[in-house]
Parts: sequence; C-alpha cells; structure tokens
Amino acid sequence: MTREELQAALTELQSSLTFEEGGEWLNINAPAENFHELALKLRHTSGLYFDYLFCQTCVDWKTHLTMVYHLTSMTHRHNIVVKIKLDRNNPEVTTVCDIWRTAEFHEREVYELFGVNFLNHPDLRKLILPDDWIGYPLRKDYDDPVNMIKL
Amino acid sequence: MAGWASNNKYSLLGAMRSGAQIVSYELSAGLSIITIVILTGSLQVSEIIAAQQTGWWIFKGHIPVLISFVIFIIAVTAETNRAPFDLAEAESELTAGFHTEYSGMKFALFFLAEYVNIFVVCAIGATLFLGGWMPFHIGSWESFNHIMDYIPSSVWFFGKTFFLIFVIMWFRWTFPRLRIDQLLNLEWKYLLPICMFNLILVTLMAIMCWHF
Amino acid sequence: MLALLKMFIKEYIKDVWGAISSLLKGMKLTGYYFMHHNKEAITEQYPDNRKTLKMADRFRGEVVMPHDENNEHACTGCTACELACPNGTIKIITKMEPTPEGKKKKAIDTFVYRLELCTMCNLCIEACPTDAIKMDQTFEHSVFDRRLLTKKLNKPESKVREGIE
Amino acid sequence: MFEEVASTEQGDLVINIGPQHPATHGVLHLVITLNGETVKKVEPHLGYIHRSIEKMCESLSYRQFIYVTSRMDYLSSHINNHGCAMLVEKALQIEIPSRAQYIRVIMDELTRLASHQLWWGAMAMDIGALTPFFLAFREREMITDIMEETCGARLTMNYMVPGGIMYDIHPDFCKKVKEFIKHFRSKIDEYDELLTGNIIFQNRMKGIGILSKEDAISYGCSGPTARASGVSCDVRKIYPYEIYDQLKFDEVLATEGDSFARYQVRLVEMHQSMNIIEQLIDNIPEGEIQAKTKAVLKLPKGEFYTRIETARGEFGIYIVSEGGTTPYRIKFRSPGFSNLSALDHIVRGHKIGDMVAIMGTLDLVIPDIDR
Repeated sequence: MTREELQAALTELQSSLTFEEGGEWLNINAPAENFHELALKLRHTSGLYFDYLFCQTCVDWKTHLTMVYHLTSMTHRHNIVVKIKLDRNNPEVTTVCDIWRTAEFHEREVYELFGVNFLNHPDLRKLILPDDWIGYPLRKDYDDPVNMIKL
Repeated sequence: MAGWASNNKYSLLGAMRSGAQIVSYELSAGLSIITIVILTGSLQVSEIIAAQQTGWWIFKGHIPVLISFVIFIIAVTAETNRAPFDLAEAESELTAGFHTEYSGMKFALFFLAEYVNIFVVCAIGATLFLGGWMPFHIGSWESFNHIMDYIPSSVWFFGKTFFLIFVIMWFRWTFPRLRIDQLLNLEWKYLLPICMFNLILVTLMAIMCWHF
Repeated sequence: MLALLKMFIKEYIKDVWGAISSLLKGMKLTGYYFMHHNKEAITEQYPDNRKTLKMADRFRGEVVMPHDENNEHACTGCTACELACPNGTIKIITKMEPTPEGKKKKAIDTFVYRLELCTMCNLCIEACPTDAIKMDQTFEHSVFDRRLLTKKLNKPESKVREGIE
Repeated sequence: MFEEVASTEQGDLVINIGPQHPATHGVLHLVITLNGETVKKVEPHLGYIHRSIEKMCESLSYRQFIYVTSRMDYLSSHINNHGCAMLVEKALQIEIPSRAQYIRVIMDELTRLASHQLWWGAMAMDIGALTPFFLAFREREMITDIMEETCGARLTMNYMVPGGIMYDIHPDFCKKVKEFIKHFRSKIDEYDELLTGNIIFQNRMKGIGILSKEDAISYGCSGPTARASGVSCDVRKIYPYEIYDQLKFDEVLATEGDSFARYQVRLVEMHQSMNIIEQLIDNIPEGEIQAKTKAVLKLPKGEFYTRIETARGEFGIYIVSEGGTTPYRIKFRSPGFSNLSALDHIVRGHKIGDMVAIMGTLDLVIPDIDR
C-alpha cells in the first residue's frame, strides 16, 4: 500500500489519528487512550495486517515522553510508525504484548529505562538493571554522579 | 552419591543421570560378556584367554561376537561416562555435573577413578575379545606367527588395552552428546534387544560348534 | 504378518546400519585429522614465536608519534585528534613557543595518550591533518601499574618539523 | 528472586544457568524451572554486560558513534558499522562511490561467513562435539587474517566511515579472499560429513524447539532463526541496500522451524555468502573509496531508521536528531534481543540438554542483547 492509501485506511480506522509530514515511513500520532484497540485493529484489519513489531522504544522530549512503535506487515510489506505522547510525570500506556509477543521484553526494557508503566503487562519487572535501581537512566535529566563518566 | 553430597543442583542432576545410565548400561555390558562366557564355557579369565590361543574371539566368533564387541564398547563408554554418553558431567548443560563442587585433590581423585575405570573396562574388553596377552596369529603363517611370539605378552596386553582406550577417546572428539531420554532409548530399545538376540545366536553357535 | 515382520526387521537393520555408518563417517574424518595434524592444523606457538611473529601492516596496536633523526615530529598541536577521539584518550597540552622572528607560536608541550582508554578505532589518525601520529603494531600492552599506560608521545626536547603548519 | 522460588510448585527445581556458564556463550542469566529433566519455564535475566551504548551514543558525534556498535554484536561488527554508516549517509543523502559499496558488501559477507562458522563450532560444542569447534576456527582464522590485513583489527574493525570506507583494501585482499573461498568450498563438505549426517546430531536436532511461523513473527524473530520457520525476512532481499539488488542470491527459507532447520539455513547461507563474494570479488570497480563529507557531520532534524541484515537477523538503528552534532536519542534494535524472547516459548517441555541445543541454534550473542 502506498503512503496515501495507508493514510486513508488508517483515518477510516480511527478518525482521531494525526499524521506527520516527512520521514521515510508514515508517522502516526495516536492518543494514549484506547491505544490497545487501535493496536488490535492495526494487527487484524485485513488490508493493513501489521503483524511484525520490529522496534519499540521511547523518546524523552523533556516535556513529555513519546512511545514509538515501528510496525511492518510481513504480507503486504508496508511500514508505519505509531507514536504516542505520554505524560512525563505519570506515563501510562496499555501493553501490546498480547498482540505482538516481542513487546513483552521491549516493554520491560522501556519500563526500566524510561519509567513508562505498561498496564496489564504480565510480568513488568526490571530486565537489565538490578532490582533496586533508582531512576530511569535514559531520561534526559538522569544524573548518576557515581557511575557516569563525563568526558 | 558425591553429586548429591555436594549440595549443588547441577551435581544432583548429574548424579541422577549417572545413576540411570549406569543401571541401564550395566545390562548390555554384562550380556555381551556373557556371550564370551558361553563360547568359552568358563568364567575363569585364564581359561577364557586360553580358549583364544588359536585365535581371538573377535575373529573366531563370526558376526555375533563382533556385534557383542561393538555393544560392549558402547556400553562401557556409557558406563565410564565418556562422550558421547558424558551426560553426568555434560559440560555445556551442567557445567561439570557431579564434580562441579570438587576441586584440588578431591577432583583429582574423581578423575583418577574415572580414568582407572576406563583402563579397567578396556582391559576387560581386551581380555575377552582380543585375546588378552595372546599374540596375533594368522592361521598357518608360521614365520609371521613366530615373529609375533617374540613380542612379550605384557606388550600385547597393554597394546590392546590402549588401543581400546584410544578408540573410546576417538569417540570423544567426534560425537555430539546424546540426550538423556535418547540415551535410555538407545539402551532399552536397541542395545538390549540386539544383545538378547545375539545371545541366542551365540548359544546356537556354541552348541553347533560353528566357531573356529 | 510375516512380510510385515520381515519389513520391520529390514527397516530396523537399515536404521542401525545407517546410524553406525554415519558415525563411522565422522570418525573417519577426525581420524584423518589425527593422522594429518601436522599438515592441517594451524597453531601459533605464540610466546615462543615472538621473534618471527609479524603482525599485518595495518594492525592497530597503539598510537605512536614517529620522530625523525633530528628528533622532530609533525604534530602542530591542532587538537583534531583530541576532538575526533570518542573516549577522551588523547589530551594535548600546548605551550607558546617563540619563533625565530620573535613571534609566539603555539606548539605542543605534551601529547598525552591514555592507552587504557583507547579502542584502536583509528579515528584520530584519520583526523590528523599532518600525519603526525600513526598506529603501531605492538600488542603486548599489559603492565603491572596502570600509571604506565598513560604515555607521553612526543619525545623530550622534540620539535615540530620545519614547514609543517 | 526469592518470590520466584516460592511460587514454583513442589517438586520443581529452580536452576540458574549463567551468568557464568559454558552454554550461554557470555553472561546471560537464565533462571529455569525444571520438573525432573524437563524445562517448565525459562526466564532470562539480562544486564550483566549492559554498557548503556544508547546513552553513550547520545554524547558521541556521528563519526564517533560507529565504533561503539561493533562492540554490540561483536561477531558481525562490520555489518553493525555498515548500518550506522548507512544511516548517516541516508540522512545526509550522500552517494557513496561504487568501489566502497562493493568492498562493503564483500566485507559484510565475509563477516557473515565468519560469524556462521563460529556459530557452527560453538553450537556443536553445546551439544558436546569437540572437533567442529576446531574445524570452524581453522577456517575462521583465514577470514580474520584477511580482516586484519585490510581493516587493521580482527574483530572490531571500525572500517566503515560515513561516506565510504576508511582506507582502500590491501593489495593482497582479492587474492586471499579467492584463496579462502576455494579452500572453504572444499572444507564445508566436511562440516556436513562430521555433523549434519551424524545420527546422534540429527536425533538431537530434528523436531526440537519448533517455532511456528506465526510465533516467529509475533516474537519479532529475524534472520536465520525466523527464516527457518518460513518467514521471509531477509533485509537484503526485501529492502535491498548498497548493491544487493544487483546480486544473484537466494533467500534461504525452511519451513520446519526446528533446530535442524535453523542449522541448515545457516549452512546454506554460508554457500550463498560465498556465491555473493565470488560475484563481486573480480568486479570491484576502480575509483574513490570515500565520498566527500564535511569534517563535522550534522544530521538534519528528524527521525531516521535503517535496517540491515546481520548474521543474526535484522539490525535496526533508530535515530532522533535535533539537528546537532550528536544524536538526540538513538535506539538499536538488536536481533538477539527479539530472538531471545522466543526462547521461553520454544524451550518449554523439552529436556535441559535440548534447551542448550536450542540456545545454540538461536545463535545468541549476549552483548548484542544487552547493548
């Protein structure tokens, strides 16, 4: 599907989506509420069929956090990027690990590095850091005077 | 026992595996020894060897003895926990199995025991199948046999034993390890039936005096 | 029934034979290597062959600054390498040196190279406009005191070669 | 950890594989729950060599951050570097000279070969065979020698720079590569002889650790692991980069999805890599090796994503740029991380020995997972 077709199909799916100009792939801004429903639709709508979540991460914009989902369809070979703006003080989004199983690990990683709370995640524990770690290292304001080497 | 005593989970698993393995492989090792006993008609080692004066059992006994020799080698490899049956100390699974927690002299004793074990079983194999200290003779080649007789019997015996040890070590470089259920399958589904069948064959052979 | 049994036995024997032959094939190969270990094996007798061991020309072992016979090097102290280095391995301390015409000119005082931070990525050598530094082929860097790893690359009393800006 | 132990059923044995364990090829920590010898659950604990590369890259310039990526998946360091260089080139719209493209692809395929060889040896070691390890390293030695001669290092080459390659190939390069291909073609049959046909090996591999196509997609698997399950995911074919669209090679696919399929996919991929190198090695065009770039690279504001096929699967780099000299946020999508997440699913119900074999065929490189 071309970019325009995708955009049309997605608008049909959920009218509250906004699209970003530029970028290699179609960028979609979605609201955090009802994201799970949107994700389910993206995964199962026959024309779209985004079955492969190949990258899931988070960006700290100092004022807010953005969850970034890179999705591709193994049958139709088209890609989209879904972005969700989150509140920085209380970031919460529903998990998608029941839709794309790979998200389980990616979400755990985002949880410990950015502090995003994934609702309904089956096993939201720290994956990389020790269990008693305080702070979210990949946030921009994170400061660790002991371990950080400033060059 | 040592695996259990060291209070380590790897060792415990190793010990369990080792137990299952030795119990099952003892059977086919024993049965393949019995084939020779049937052929000789005696349990006395000296008599077994004396019976091989005209030729080693492995040559005299046709295919059945060859089969039982192969089974014997497999069984003793398994019993001494050598690869490909080294499940008790499978290094990529259980780090070192039953001797994970041992070091120094205790570890040395374990390994000493293991290698002595290999030596012993290979010596038994050499005695039963390869004619113990009997030199290698070929039918009526008198001069050849004469030369062979000059080699001391102890050299013959150790030569044969070390050859078997070499074969067992050769297995070790070459083969991947079996899984525990495959190990037991191999014993109970393949080796034991073949052994039993072989035993009947050997008995028949002994009765009819088909061997040389 | 008998045919079935016959087939079963045939299959069984075929299985066993196939298994044994596949094992023997592997043993043949390892046996071949056992017998031909001199020809096929590649072994570096490392600590013993130090005298004959030659590393590849481009092997990156450590950063050195070549000096010519007049004890002159080509470093102008432009700090391009310091900026290029991702790990802060290089630190250049400059001083002002009077030129014969009486003006003051920037020159290096010390070229500090911290081997323990270096990842041999070659970015400093790429960045150097005057080819003053290069990679050496040494690779035995272990010392007992980590202070020895902080090196001064320019030799004492060395100067910038004439004509290098 | 203690809650986990308490929550297991009575009679279950919780056992730690790693962080120091011969089977994990690195410092991966797996907490496995066993029932007898049967694995009930596997739980990976990561982070033992987490170096926070993503955070580090935020303070490195676009020339500097490339070298860090070779420390991630150290077996396909070249390909990681290549991906980063490609990303910078894509963002700045630099056309790189075709000589550099050819050399890059040859280097990629050599790296893939070396990586698969090491995998072959290490995987055989996991299931208890010793000789394959030595055979594989003997051939790998030739590749690392070639790499050393041309790139200056054996493992972490840092040969790619934005705009091309760091310096031209060594004069002996083509000759040595051809020699190596000839040698390896004769030796790869030994691999089959020693291991593939072996009855013990086949029994250990066939029907073990089956990953269905749907699961492979859902778990985000990529590379040979997913291709063994029938997922067509070779980035070289689907989203061709450099000169891969002009080359003749097949995407290796299997449908079984078991350990043996993964094994065979990698073996066939070695043949494919050799074919690719043979197509290229005689036709390296003359010319520049680096496009002209500015001394200080500044990426335009925006987001960039590049994917590249490493020996383990799809390696993705996601950069958010604010227009400065350093990335604002960088994310590496490493193939091992996703492949590892499927481990628990495919291991359940198998024996502990199989778990090690499955891990071997997944070809995990721990620094790649931890980053």
